Amino acid sequence: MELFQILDEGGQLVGEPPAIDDATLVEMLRLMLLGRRIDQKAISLQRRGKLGTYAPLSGQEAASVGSVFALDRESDWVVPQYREQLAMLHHGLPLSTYLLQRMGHPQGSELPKDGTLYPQQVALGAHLPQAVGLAWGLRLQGRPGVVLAYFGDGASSEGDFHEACNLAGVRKAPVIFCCQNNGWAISVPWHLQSGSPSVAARGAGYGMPGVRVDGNDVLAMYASTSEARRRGLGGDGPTLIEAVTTRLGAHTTADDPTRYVPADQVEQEKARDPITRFRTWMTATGRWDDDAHAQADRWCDEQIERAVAEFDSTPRPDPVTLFDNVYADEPVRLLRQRAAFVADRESR
Amino acid sequence: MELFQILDEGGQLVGEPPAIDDATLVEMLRLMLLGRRIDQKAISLQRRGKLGTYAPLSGQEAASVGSVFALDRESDWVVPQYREQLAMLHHGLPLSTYLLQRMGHPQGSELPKDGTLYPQQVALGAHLPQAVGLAWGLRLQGRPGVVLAYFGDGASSEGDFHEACNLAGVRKAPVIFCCQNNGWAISVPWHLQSGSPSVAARGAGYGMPGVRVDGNDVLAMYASTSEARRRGLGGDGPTLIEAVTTRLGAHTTADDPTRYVPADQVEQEKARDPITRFRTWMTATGRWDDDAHAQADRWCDEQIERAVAEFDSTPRPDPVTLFDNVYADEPVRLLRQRAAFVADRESR
Amino acid sequence: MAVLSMVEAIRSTLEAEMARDERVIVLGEDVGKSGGVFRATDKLQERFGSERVVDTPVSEAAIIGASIGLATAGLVPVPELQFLGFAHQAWHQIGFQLARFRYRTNARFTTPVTIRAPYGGGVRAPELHSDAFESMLVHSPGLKVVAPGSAADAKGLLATAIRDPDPVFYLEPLKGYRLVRDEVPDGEYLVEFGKVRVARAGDDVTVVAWSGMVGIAEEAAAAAEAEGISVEVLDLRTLMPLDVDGLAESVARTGRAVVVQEAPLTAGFAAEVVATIAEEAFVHLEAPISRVSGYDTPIPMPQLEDYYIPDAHRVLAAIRAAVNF
Amino acid sequence: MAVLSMVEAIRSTLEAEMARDERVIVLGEDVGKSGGVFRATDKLQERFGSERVVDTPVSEAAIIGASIGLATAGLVPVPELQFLGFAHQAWHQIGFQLARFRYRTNARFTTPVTIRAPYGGGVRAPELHSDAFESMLVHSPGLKVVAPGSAADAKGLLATAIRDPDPVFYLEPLKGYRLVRDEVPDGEYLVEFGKVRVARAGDDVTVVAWSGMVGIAEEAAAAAEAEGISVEVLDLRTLMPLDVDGLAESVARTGRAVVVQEAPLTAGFAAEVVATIAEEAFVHLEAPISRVSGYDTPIPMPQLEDYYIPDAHRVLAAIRAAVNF
Ligand SMILES: Cc1ncc(C[n+]2csc(CCOP(=O)(O)OP(=O)(O)O)c2C)c(N)n1
Ligand SMILES: Cc1ncc(C[n+]2csc(CCOP(=O)(O)OP(=O)(O)O)c2C)c(N)n1
Ligand SMILES: [Mg+2]
Ligand SMILES: [Mg+2]
Repeated sequence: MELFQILDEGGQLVGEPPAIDDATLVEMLRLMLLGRRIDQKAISLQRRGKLGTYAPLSGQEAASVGSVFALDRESDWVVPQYREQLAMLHHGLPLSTYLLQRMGHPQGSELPKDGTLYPQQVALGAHLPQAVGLAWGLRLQGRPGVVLAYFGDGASSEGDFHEACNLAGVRKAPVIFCCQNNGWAISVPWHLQSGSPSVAARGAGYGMPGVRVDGNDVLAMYASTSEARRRGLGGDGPTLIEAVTTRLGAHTTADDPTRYVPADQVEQEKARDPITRFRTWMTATGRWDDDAHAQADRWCDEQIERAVAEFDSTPRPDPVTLFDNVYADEPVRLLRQRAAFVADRESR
Repeated sequence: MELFQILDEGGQLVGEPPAIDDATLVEMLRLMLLGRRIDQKAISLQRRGKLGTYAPLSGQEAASVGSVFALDRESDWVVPQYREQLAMLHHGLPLSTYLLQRMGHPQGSELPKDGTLYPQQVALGAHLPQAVGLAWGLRLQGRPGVVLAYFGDGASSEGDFHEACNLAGVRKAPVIFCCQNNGWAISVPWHLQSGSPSVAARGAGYGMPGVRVDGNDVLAMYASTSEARRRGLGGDGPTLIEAVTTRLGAHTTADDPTRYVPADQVEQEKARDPITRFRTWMTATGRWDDDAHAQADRWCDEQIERAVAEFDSTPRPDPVTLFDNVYADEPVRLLRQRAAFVADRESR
Repeated sequence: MAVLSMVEAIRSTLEAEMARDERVIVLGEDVGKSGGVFRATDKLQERFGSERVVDTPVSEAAIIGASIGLATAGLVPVPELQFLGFAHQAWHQIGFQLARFRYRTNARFTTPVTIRAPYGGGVRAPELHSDAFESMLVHSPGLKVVAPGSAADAKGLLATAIRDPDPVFYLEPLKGYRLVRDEVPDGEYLVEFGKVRVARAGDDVTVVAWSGMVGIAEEAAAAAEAEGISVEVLDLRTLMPLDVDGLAESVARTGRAVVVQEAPLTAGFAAEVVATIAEEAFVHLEAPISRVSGYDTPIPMPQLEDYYIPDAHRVLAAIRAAVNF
Repeated sequence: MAVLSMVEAIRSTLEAEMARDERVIVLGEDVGKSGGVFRATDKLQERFGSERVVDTPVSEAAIIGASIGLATAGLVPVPELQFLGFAHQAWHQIGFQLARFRYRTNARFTTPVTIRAPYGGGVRAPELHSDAFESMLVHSPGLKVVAPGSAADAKGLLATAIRDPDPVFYLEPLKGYRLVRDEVPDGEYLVEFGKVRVARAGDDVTVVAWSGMVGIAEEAAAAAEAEGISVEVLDLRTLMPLDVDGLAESVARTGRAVVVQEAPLTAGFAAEVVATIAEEAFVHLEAPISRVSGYDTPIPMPQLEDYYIPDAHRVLAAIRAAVNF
């Protein structure tokens, strides 16, 4: 399948850029830069024992930012897997909450109240049928909005992926399946995950368009997501977008990619850096310069400092809260367990 | 997708017939006729309370017979769902065993010893990953053989279908996925099962050929299965065959299709009768005549009479056998349960 | 009051709940046009249309997963699984997704989904159609598990389930669909979760049962009565929440308990009932608590299933053993 | 004898079994090139090649389903599920397919598949990586369930599992992978299924544990000793087959029992252990059998997991309560 590109590796236009105003383009680049910075910070926090396992996003900034910016945050929903820091932030999640989540603090599970954001999903692909139900439910109620569901190439081998795509197709649910194909399921390269060269090729089997997009081209991601959104809103149902992207770092901080990633591939992928490409074009078209970059750097500093400060000052959770939120209407036995728990803690 | 046909509805050749010797062609038509007769007999046994729920095969004779005849019974395997009476018989299952299965007799679970036949599968699609493992295992051991796995359009919506196809594609397992698309999952028509017009369209997403075949054309089924088999044996991996066929009767004897099948559809489907079509061609080409037909009728009578006699004379199962075959190496607790069971029965 | 079969009580309750609350939608395999393979959703699509009574593809995981999504969109889904045996295909969506959605989101989302599924043997169904297993459902924090043993409870518990903010797994005894018939209150009728029903009062021994086993327990109790043994039959009604106090109170009085389940013995829900009684009523126990249960095998082929499913004879033997201990 | 960690005992046993029997193959997510996320399959692909140590797509149902097929083709598959929490995705293939293949085919096929999966908390892993649940595995007729608590047993039970004709679910305590270290016999070493290990002998109370909880039980027992209470710690080793006699014999002697599990309380496997003891040793019981368990919630976020998982303090309290009853 053809790869849809607007900006090529060198930052040259090879297609029609989508209509995005300059301020928004700047915001997009800033968010991409923030992503890279969050990775650095989180990895260093993890090394100092302040965060649990962290999944870096570096290399996938364009795929996330280009797609999520095509949404209307009021009415469109984001249903992430676990590497969608940027889409989640853009959709209202405070960075400090994200960090708390990664440190294993229950407060990290907070979601924006009345927001249009789903929780992180650990089980690969399990959120996809949920995204379909959500989109279908919006449609049933005549509410506007589409659902943008992210998942990886790895998740595309799960049965849930198939059942979700198929149900979406038959119910014409306004959902956008955005597969972040970074070529790896932890240590397993795509060619050991599937006999198909492309995830997008699966669209046809569900009666939906499947498009293969350069995921490191933020403009192509924006354009194809916008198009998918139009289809969804117009009642034409789901779209499958395969964002062909790169995982520049490890799978997570618990992973050692030198065990399995060929050294030359690392070099090749660096050349596809989505930030460099976008910045080159932004600079060449007069939308960005060293000043803007310095300003963006300061903005990133602020975001991160503020988030880390909040994170640092969040008290450890009260142990008894482990009983919270399991049921809306708590069974007697659980209430008693809670009481016994309190008594046990006090007995120490 | 195009529909592959060799014999059209009127029994006229529209493609190159596969090389099958005359005796075999006669055998194929006889088996198809037997299928129709088995349905009649089984439905009448069911009505008289002698069988449990029965799933008639009428309308799908060509899809089963055409495909299974393309196999080598010594080395190739059949992995059925639950409507593959004919493929199972051809692959060595005695008809009486089949009937015992349908009456709920444990002896109905016997399979030909050292045969190449899998058990019936009740859970839709659950056998497909198993078929892949089997095919992959043959290949790993350098054993010849392909695996022909049958399933319905309904089963094609299960996650197992997807995981199986994908794994087969990547491991290049010599498996033939034969989807009997009769257009119904019980009462749910294909257009409510999927947004895709075709199951075969899914092949591409797994890196395997997907072919849409007229499932009521026994020659087309034979030819496409043979081709898939050649690919499998040649190391080229799996093939997805969609046999577009018809369910002429009810889903099972527990079902009332008049609640949901449009009356005109019943008429249309009768016109696609796979037996009529094949017989017309066989007669026109001098391979069949009234004599042959009468002979075949007698052969069917014999088969059915013998099977029903064996079935009738099979004693009811010994209750204690319910403990058999669960473990090769039976846990103590189960042995004690068996003893308690015997004591309980004796106490009555 | 009208005498209804269980399946009719379920059907009419679904209809009433859909009429009451337009957010309620029904989805599943064959629930629409054909009205369900047991007619539990008969005529609902005619009345409420094919957008509220939806025939789905054969995709159990997607049926439950989509129900979660529908719930977060503000609807109240009542998915049907055609048989409990096919809940396994959706198990990840049930045990770790639906049950935990509220927990995972710090209560940003609740998912008021009621999954309905028939289960249990006795109707000569093919393999995987008759298996009884409840313990894995109960062992899923966040989920409630309901298993009515009478038509009246089928109504009252289903209405409560649909209105409950938490996800509920609602088990229907396949054999009881038409066989169990009793007086069902007219109009609005809700049965509170977590309270046993005393199906029969008695003093000598407590027999605990639920769903399809309640009738068997009652039959055994009647036979015991004839031998001068007074049996209390408790219908658990809801397995989660479990009426710990109701169990303890009865056994404290009788001093003896027999727990009946259709599932295989080992690690079945009866083990939990025994463990709970053993913890809560230890000082009152005058005999070992015993289990009458399916065996540690799959439910066998139809011709043998009557030998597998606990019957009154086995329950009576356990009652006698408890009393004569 | 060498002192090995549990994960090294597992790794070296896999290697030895693969060397012994060329039908043995390993498959799963990341088991090959990277050697498994916990290195339990480290260097196996280097030694045995990528056809016998296979990196699969992320498809748990297909991993187990294909293992059934591979077994029927004559191989001896040892699939790995990366975490037990993802066994749910394969549950239909485990509980109703693998476990029942022999039964379904009247023993035409046996499926000697050993599924390995790490489980349990204590390592600050993300959601769904730490859940402990055993009861649904045990409640699957046809399956055996093994849960070693020591490195020596990890070896002996894994070798037995791989050679067992029946399918086995082999549970590995995530926290114990590196923490549990003990003397492991060299060379061929098999541990019979269905026999408890007396991890510590004692007279006053029996504490029953398995997998990651054995160490906790031993810790509590040592503390109890200091208070003059003599505790017997039984390591169940295999949950199915369950050593009914081993349990009964110990409790008949001590008269008291505490069962420790990491899983949520209700309908966990501890309930089965309690029910079994209550049935088999009733006349010997001098105190209620108690359970020390996780709570009826999911295992919480990492920062709270230490409060959830039973610790020696809670087990000791239960021991005291049993003795002082
Ligand atoms: C159902 C399930 N199976 C296995 C895992 C373990 N696991 C975590 S990440 C991962 C690989 C995911 O790859 P991909 O979907 O491509 O996402 P990426 O990490 O590349 O973003 C695996 C196998 C899981 N989280 N969920
Ligand atoms: C996993 C699973 N879900 C549901 C069922 C119940 N069921 C039995 S047959 C059937 C429809 C099957 O349709 P299809 O696969 O097209 O096969 P056909 O009956 O048309 O031959 C359903 C839903 C089942 N047997 N297995
Ligand atoms: Mg990936
Ligand atoms: Mg069909």
